[in-house]
Amino acid sequence: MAQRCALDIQNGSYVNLGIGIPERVAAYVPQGREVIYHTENGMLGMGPPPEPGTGDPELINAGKQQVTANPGAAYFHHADSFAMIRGGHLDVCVLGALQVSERGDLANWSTGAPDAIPAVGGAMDLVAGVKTVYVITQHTTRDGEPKLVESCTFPLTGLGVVDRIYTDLAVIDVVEAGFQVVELSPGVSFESVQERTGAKLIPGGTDGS
Amino acid sequence: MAQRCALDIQNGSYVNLGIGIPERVAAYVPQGREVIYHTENGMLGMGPPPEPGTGDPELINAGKQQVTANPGAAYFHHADSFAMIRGGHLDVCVLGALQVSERGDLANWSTGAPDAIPAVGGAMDLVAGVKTVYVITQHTTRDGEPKLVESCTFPLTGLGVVDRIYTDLAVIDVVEAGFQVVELSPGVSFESVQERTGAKLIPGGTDGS
Amino acid sequence: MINKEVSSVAEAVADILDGATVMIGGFGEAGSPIELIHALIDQGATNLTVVNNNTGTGEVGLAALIKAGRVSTMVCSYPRSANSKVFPELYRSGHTALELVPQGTLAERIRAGGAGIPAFYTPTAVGTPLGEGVERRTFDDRDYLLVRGLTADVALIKGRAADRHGNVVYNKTARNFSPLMAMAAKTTIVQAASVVPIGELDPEVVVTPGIFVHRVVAVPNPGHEAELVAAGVSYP
Amino acid sequence: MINKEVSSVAEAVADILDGATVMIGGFGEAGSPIELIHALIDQGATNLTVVNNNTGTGEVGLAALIKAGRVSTMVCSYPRSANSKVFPELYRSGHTALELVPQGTLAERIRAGGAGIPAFYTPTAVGTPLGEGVERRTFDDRDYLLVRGLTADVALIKGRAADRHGNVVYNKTARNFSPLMAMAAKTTIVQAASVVPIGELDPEVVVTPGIFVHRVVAVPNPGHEAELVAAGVSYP
Repeated sequence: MAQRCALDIQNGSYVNLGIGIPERVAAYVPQGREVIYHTENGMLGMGPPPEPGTGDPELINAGKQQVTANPGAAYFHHADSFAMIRGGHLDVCVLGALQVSERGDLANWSTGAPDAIPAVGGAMDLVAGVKTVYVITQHTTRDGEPKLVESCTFPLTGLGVVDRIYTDLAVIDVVEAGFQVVELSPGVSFESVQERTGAKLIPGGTDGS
Repeated sequence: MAQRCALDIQNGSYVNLGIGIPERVAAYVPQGREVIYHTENGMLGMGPPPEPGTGDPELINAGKQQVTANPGAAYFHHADSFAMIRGGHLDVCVLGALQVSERGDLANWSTGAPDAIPAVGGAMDLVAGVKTVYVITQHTTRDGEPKLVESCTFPLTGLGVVDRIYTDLAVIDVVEAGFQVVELSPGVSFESVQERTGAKLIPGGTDGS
Repeated sequence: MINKEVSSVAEAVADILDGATVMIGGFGEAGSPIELIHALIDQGATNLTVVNNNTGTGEVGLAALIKAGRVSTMVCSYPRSANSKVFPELYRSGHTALELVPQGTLAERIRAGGAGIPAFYTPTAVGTPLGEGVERRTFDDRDYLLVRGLTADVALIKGRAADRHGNVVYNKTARNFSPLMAMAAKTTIVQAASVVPIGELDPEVVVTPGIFVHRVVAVPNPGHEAELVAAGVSYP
Repeated sequence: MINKEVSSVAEAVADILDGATVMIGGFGEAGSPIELIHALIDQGATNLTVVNNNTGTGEVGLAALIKAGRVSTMVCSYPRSANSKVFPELYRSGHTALELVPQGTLAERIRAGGAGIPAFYTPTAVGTPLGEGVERRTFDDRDYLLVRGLTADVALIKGRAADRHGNVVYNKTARNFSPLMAMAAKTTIVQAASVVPIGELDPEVVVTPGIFVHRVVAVPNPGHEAELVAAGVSYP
């Protein structure tokens, strides 16, 4: 999923990768493309983790993991960092999801469980501000419940914000009419994806899907 | 006037001096007091004009005159500069005036003449944000009209903003009840100041005024 | 002469009152002023409202302050972390309340508070539970929420270097919320790894000008939260 | 590879359209991108709305653009200067309109525009002619005006040094409005006295990160407005 998503990251993009699987996208961006990674805690030009023993505990990413600074990097404070996000200066963010609705609503910050400690971080800012919002997620939950649904039942992160979803089964765009399949994973049929999806899929792939 | 005003500038103050006579205050601050000058175009720690031939045309003050940077100076952009002003971080600003009302309203940016090019600069921001606003002005206009009045007739810069006025005749505070004389210039009587003032003066000086 | 340097962290935090709102710089451990927080624990102020992106880890720094029962309300965006055990307990017991604010809205609210802006509109959180009950307005066909500027009585900040005027520079991503909090607090207290002679900081690179800083204290070898937590340190 | 450097000021401004809103950095002559402005004069775009604190001096730079009749509206705080003769004439003749904005409100409106904030409240200008007709609201017993964020099609900026990513540092008080305008424009064009290899600018001291910059052009020896005006230069 991360690898497929990486193909859609264009040269020269300013990109924010969410914690977890989205972070892996960086490893797969095709050679020859220069992409600048933003971490919302205050840096552009984020590089890979440091060699063991060379890190600085005060050079970290939004997941609080040690990282490095690429040549051309810049540090800034949180208000400037979120001005980049809210002001529409970032080209792409890649996030995980609990649910995505066919209108592009995203739920990814809370299961709404009454005893959970609510924690949102920068997710609501990212989906409200970044030009293109990609979601990477398993197509269904561990219990086989669909994560692509007509309407989200979990608390929302943003309304109508998701542009494209990369799952283990397909690449799906959120268009005016709903979920449009753009690409199926090898050996996966349109019907089997539809079965695992909680909303109607629109065929639209160039691969005949 | 500038000299008298300078006595009221305390050690450690952050001060913005308006263009013209207010600028002269810096020359009279008593020895032993360290005062940090702010220029709203983007510097704290503004120093005196450069020695001839040593200036930088890009190191200027709000009056667009070349200045220097004292040790401990800092440059910043306009939004940060006016955050200092609007956010109440500056202790004192010293401004000129066309009129001051007994409620502390200030008019100092426009005579309201229909053919004049209106120009306001940072005056409205300064009076709205700086903790203490001092005005330095001749007591009357060249034609002998009072500049301290019941109500300003010129367009306002701010409402109820002036704390103290330094004129050639007196030092006058704006208090709840109106203009209170704090000090008379040598050889000047309360009555003669009252004659030249467009509102009732309240005696209050420790010198018997 | 202006000299904002004080001689100890204890002196720096001595006058913080019960019930104060305290902004604490840092995102995770980067920029966390651990020594100032520990001095605040020793000082004893309680019933504090604390503004920080997180709620600390282990039992040092911010987590230790929370564990000591001094924090009645946390204002933050992400009160959950791998090693954050203290806050969840006190939150569930009802001892410590939580005001959850999206991270960018939190940052901008603090900046607004410092910049004399009482309120602004933001698109973040429209249509979400965090936007419920919040005044809404449409500009150019898009909906926005009205949010208020945030100020504090005290800010505790960690810098890399500072001078006696209070000019501060930071270390890498330890900068995060600190320059904003310095603007928004009535009293801003900075612990700096070095306090350098006036004039040593290039005016072009000062991040927080001294006007926003009221006290500076040298803490030459600040502790690293992750190391302290890994070593099982518990403060006090 | 990312390379935002273009080879000439003419190329840098080639696609600016008639009717565009153009933010031009600088406070007086400090930070004024004279060479980019002259290229814009040569390019021919007209009916421009220009945002700048002032209206230029003499007959070079911004004043020359105004004199050439290209500016239909000036948005600024102080359109009067010792050597400002061009604007008053075109203003009085009705050719160039004026939107007068207090300096701090102008700066903050530009920052808001760049930061995705559609509107905010400010105490500045309450009770003055510039507050008349502006929506007002009371917060905590004080009155404020509602003002809108400001964006632009293009920003013309002068930096001291830049790199191919578009990172920029400035010279002293030439910084002024430029970092804000860089944030607020769809296309930000920077002329820099030197374009340095990537990695040469310390990440701690970059003032405008490259994300806000779209084109960089080297102008090694930029003219100084005061000198040009004193020499009686008139552009073109």
